[in-house]
Amino acid sequence: MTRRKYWQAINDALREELGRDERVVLFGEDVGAPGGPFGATKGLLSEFGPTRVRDTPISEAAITGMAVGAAMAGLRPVVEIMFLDFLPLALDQLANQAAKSSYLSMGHYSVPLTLRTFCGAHLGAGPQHSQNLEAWPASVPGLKVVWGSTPADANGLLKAAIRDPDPVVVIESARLWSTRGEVPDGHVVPLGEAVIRRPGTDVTLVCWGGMVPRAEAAAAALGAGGVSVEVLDLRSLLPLDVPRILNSVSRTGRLVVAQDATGPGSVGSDVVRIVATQGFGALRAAPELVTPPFAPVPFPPPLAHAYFPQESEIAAAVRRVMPKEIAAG
Amino acid sequence: MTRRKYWQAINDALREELGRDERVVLFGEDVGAPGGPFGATKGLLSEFGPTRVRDTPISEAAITGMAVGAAMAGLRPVVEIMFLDFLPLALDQLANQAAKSSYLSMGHYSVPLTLRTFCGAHLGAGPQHSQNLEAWPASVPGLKVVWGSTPADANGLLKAAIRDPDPVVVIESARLWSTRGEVPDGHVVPLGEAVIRRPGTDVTLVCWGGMVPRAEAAAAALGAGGVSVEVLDLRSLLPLDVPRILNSVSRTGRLVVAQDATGPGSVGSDVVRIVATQGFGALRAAPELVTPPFAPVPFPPPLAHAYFPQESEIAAAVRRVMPKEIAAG
Amino acid sequence: MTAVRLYRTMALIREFETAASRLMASGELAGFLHLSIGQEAVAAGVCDVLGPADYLTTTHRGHGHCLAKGADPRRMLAELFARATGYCGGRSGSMHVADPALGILGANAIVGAGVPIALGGALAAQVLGEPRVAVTFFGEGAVAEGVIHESLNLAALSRLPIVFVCENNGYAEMTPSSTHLRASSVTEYARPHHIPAESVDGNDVLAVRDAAQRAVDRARSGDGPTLLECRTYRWHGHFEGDAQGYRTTAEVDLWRARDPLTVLRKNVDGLNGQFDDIDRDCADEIAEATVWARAQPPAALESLTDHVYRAQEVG
Amino acid sequence: MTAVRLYRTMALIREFETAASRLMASGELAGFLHLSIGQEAVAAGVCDVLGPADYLTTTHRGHGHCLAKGADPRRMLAELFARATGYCGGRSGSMHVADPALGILGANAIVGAGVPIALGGALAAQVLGEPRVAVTFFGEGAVAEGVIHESLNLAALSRLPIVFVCENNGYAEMTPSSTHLRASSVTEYARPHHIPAESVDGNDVLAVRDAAQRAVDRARSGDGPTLLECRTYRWHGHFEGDAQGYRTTAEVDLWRARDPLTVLRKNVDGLNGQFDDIDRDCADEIAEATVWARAQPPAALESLTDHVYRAQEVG
Ligand SMILES: Cc1ncc(C[n+]2csc(CCOP(=O)(O)OP(=O)(O)O)c2C)c(N)n1
Ligand SMILES: Cc1ncc(C[n+]2csc(CCOP(=O)(O)OP(=O)(O)O)c2C)c(N)n1
Ligand SMILES: [Mg+2]
Ligand SMILES: [Mg+2]
Repeated sequence: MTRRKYWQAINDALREELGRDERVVLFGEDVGAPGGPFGATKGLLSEFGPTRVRDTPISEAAITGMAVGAAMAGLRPVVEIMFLDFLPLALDQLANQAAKSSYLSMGHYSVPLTLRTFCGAHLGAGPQHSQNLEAWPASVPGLKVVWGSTPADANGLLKAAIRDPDPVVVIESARLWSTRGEVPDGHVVPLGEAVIRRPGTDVTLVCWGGMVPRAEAAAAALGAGGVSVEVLDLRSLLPLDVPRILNSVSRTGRLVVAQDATGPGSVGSDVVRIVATQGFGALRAAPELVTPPFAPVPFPPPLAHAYFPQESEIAAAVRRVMPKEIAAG
Repeated sequence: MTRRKYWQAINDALREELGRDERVVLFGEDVGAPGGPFGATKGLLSEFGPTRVRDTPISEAAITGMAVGAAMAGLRPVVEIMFLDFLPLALDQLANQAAKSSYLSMGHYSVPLTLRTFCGAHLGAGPQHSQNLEAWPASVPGLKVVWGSTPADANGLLKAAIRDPDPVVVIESARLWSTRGEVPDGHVVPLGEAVIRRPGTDVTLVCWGGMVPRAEAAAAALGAGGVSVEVLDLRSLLPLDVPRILNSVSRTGRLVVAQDATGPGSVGSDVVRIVATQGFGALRAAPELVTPPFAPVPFPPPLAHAYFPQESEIAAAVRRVMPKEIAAG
Repeated sequence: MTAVRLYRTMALIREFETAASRLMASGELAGFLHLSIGQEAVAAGVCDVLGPADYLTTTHRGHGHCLAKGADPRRMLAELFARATGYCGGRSGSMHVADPALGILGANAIVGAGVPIALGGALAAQVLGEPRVAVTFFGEGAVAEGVIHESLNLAALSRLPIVFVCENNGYAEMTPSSTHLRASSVTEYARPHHIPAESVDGNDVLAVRDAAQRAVDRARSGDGPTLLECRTYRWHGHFEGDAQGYRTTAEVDLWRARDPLTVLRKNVDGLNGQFDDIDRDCADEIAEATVWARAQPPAALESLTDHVYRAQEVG
Repeated sequence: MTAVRLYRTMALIREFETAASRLMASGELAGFLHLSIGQEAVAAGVCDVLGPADYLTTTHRGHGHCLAKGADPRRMLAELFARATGYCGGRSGSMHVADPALGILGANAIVGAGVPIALGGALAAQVLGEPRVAVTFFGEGAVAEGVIHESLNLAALSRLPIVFVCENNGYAEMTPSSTHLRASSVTEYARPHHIPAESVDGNDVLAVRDAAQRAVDRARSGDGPTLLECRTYRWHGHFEGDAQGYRTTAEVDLWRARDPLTVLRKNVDGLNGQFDDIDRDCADEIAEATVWARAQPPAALESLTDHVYRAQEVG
């Protein structure tokens, strides 16, 4: 058990995997000598050498394609796409190639690649560096998508991703980059498992990634006011942990999903849809999806703050799904 | 009023727009001399000349980017991306550029481009030529997305798209390519309006594009069995016609969405989510989303047939949302 | 003997694709079928200098490359027939043949997409210190896709053991190369990356083989990538059923007169008897393969969702 | 007089960015700030031969290009300050300045993405028969993006009136060019497309201007695209705050000694007095602009969702 920052926990995970499996290779823009655009690959080039840790040109499509082929040929490549906003440039290779290779070859090939990418929301870097595009990879059969909200999960999910036989997109949060937490030794978080961050009985509040601290804060504030909110951190966006989602709602009867992505085509939309179709009988009120407005992300911090759902907005949504007398309490 | 095939109605629309507005230009792979990979641009090069109708190299990103710039500079470009499956290659230009230019420039620019693309589902062309990726553009603030299910709508939506000041993705269906229908003269279908294909009182069945004929067939069969199904053809996937969706469900109390896309991150997921959050009170049963299994599209026609939801599967979903006694009827 | 082996490969491809064309015309096959008849010398010449451990990626027009790499025509035909014993269980069809045993990382229906995937094979060989090379086939139309230039750059920078083989057949679908590219030779695109490049007569299998040998040797000895342009022509349409309004029969006839099989016959002496035997053998082999493939069980409906994931835990 | 005008443009950019750097350091600005201090001769030299009707796209490092194209430093600073009177209402920040009145189609935070957009400007000019040209600025790191090669190809095929200007400053973020590109000059990438290309000293504004004049003349007279490589250097880090562990101060000093403003002073005689006046004027202008911009009303919260669509009908 060590206390680590979020980015250090990522660095630890990469070091551990490079050390334990020589098929693991790392490449991407600035990941070598500079130690990563944000420090996550610090020290790895000097420790593991230029054959296994490589700086690449700014060629998102080709480096992702190279990772696909390398994975098919027996390596365990970890490729970095600097910002989630640049994923479209890699999406043909990710969605049409990596995701389909096992299916197309009737299982003769698998593609154990890991694609790390960084969600810049809340950095103030503007509309092309702040998007929450997690639903695009999370809608593709053949991919897996995870997003840790704590140093421990960032560490444990990344290791699980690298060890997984399928292509996994691992999203990391600018918002959480310097947050601290305990990381157990040898920690591995199985893909596909949500976790209850805070148990509760009145409302299920689903969240993930950079949103989790705000959801927890909202839940804490509501708890002080007598509303018991269960905070469910999805961690895995594909596959979704449908049993844990339904189980929670079956106990609370109420659902709020809070996300930094806009509504259409989002993971939150799926969560609401899954509960509406498979857990309808348990629902005692209309579910709520809390999202930014349907617009690009503005650059100025005050506008970005207004854009992304904050604690108060989440709490208000929770109150709306509660019966009037309790919500007021 | 003329009887036209679906693809002819598209050809008519392009000819009409090239004729009425000299800012309209057409480009894409094989759209010039060959008259389009599937015939939709037949005759247009000889009629309007090589300045306005151009064959381009196989460069989805650059031709889309060129369309963005041309639109900002005063043209009304209509660019073709041959298959919807190739959209990822154009997605940075579409989602990060075209969609954001108006917002980023505080409205100083607009991007009146039209991107036509072809959904190959049901052609038997395999997993990289058969995907229903409409939700990707339909989740981007700043874009509009439409998909006509009849020759008249294919014609009228395309003209509306070309005349619209914003970037519009127009999807066309392989499945419907040779279907026939009446196209009224001077027909224009406003973007954002769903249409009731068949009125009904028991269940709202939402569908779009290539799915519409199967939904109509299911509704007809159910109608014969005493279940009155309202078939709502969305036509516009972004913006969604939320008022018409809610209005229909408020009358029927029951919702089934049928689509050829897989479930996660899909337009159908959004429709269910919107009804669950905004029309919860009207719902008398759990809604259903009918989709293919969560897998790539197989090539063999019998497997593709099993993969895509067919009439019987849709009808079964409708029966499931009906009270037992009526459904059995 | 090399010439005999090369002839055999070309004849087998010719028979295979001629059979496929007939089967498509008679309605026995579904989907799109892109044939490389007329281009056989490229596949045969290049793959002749490869071993089963070497990696290969190809395109929508990839039957020849796979066969030349050693693929079993029976299982390939079974795949076209959508039969369960095809290379991909009959589920993927003509454009996605893949086989780890032969290093075939896959044919591909996305123009240009196989190129960076081949880089990955080359990278694996380099990292693991294996003496493998990767070869990627693509058409001249694909040169307009940015990812190919990204891949040339990456390969050059990392000195990857890879050979880029461009089959320049003059057309991308219904549009001639002059509409797609300004360069008079695809080799020009290798120059800025300082990648050695050669343009060869793609209908002369011996010339192709020689150039490929030089390129593969270079790759295998750690000297990095090479680009080969093979100038050739497809006799059939872009796909079976293509009306081909974009070219004249005179043009096609010119190239038919330069049939790569005939060219080889002319270039080597005294083997016509053997070649005739090979023609017959291949015809027989494909005829039998067709009968076999047709009789195989169809792709199983129950396989519809198999292998979406290696770890089948996602619903 | 040309030299004076060029000096003025460079001095204004220098002052603007020096002020921006200070404002960022003092915490008055948010977001990422990428400065082109040391590269001013490229912006000044190229834009000097353009008119307001000509199109321009640029990158994350685009302040200089916009100012040289005629942008108002006050409204640019207001944009950096996130003020409502900035070029984009303060909502977009440093990386997205755009202005139809000046043909600025936009700066861009996606590497390479502005290049095909400039093609569109050139296409519009060609289709509408207008005598405009388009200029697109990009870094040498962007040359690794496939879309640039696609764009060169398209421009060459359609003989578009466009000038591709590569600012080769030796680094892409923290990685030196040698890691990104094998070519010794970016001009090499133009050759396969048969696009005329020139490499110039990017710190010599007169040399840049001459080369740009030739390129723009070519474009304007219908002779198609040109690529210019301008070799230069950025004095500051990739972004303000960059620790710059990837280079030595000796290297930076070498380039500081080749300050484009000093180079121009040396290349022309007897203007030092005027240049000194310009330095003072620009310092004053930017000081005033800073005061003005700082005092502007902030980007309005109510503007949060304005202009997502031209037709504001989507919810
Ligand atoms: C990304 C992408 N764009 C377009 C297509 C449609 N398409 C299939 S084959 C082809 C032409 C390819 O030409 P070339 O590379 O010369 O190969 P050839 O068919 O001549 O062998 C096109 C445009 C595609 N499959 N993928
Ligand atoms: C598609 C994309 N990939 C990566 C980045 C991150 N990034 C921003 S600037 C930059 C380096 C660009 O280098 P260069 O083109 O030489 O321009 P310079 O910064 O030197 O002016 C990178 C990699 C980005 N913004 N967009
Ligand atoms: Mg070709
Ligand atoms: Mg640079």
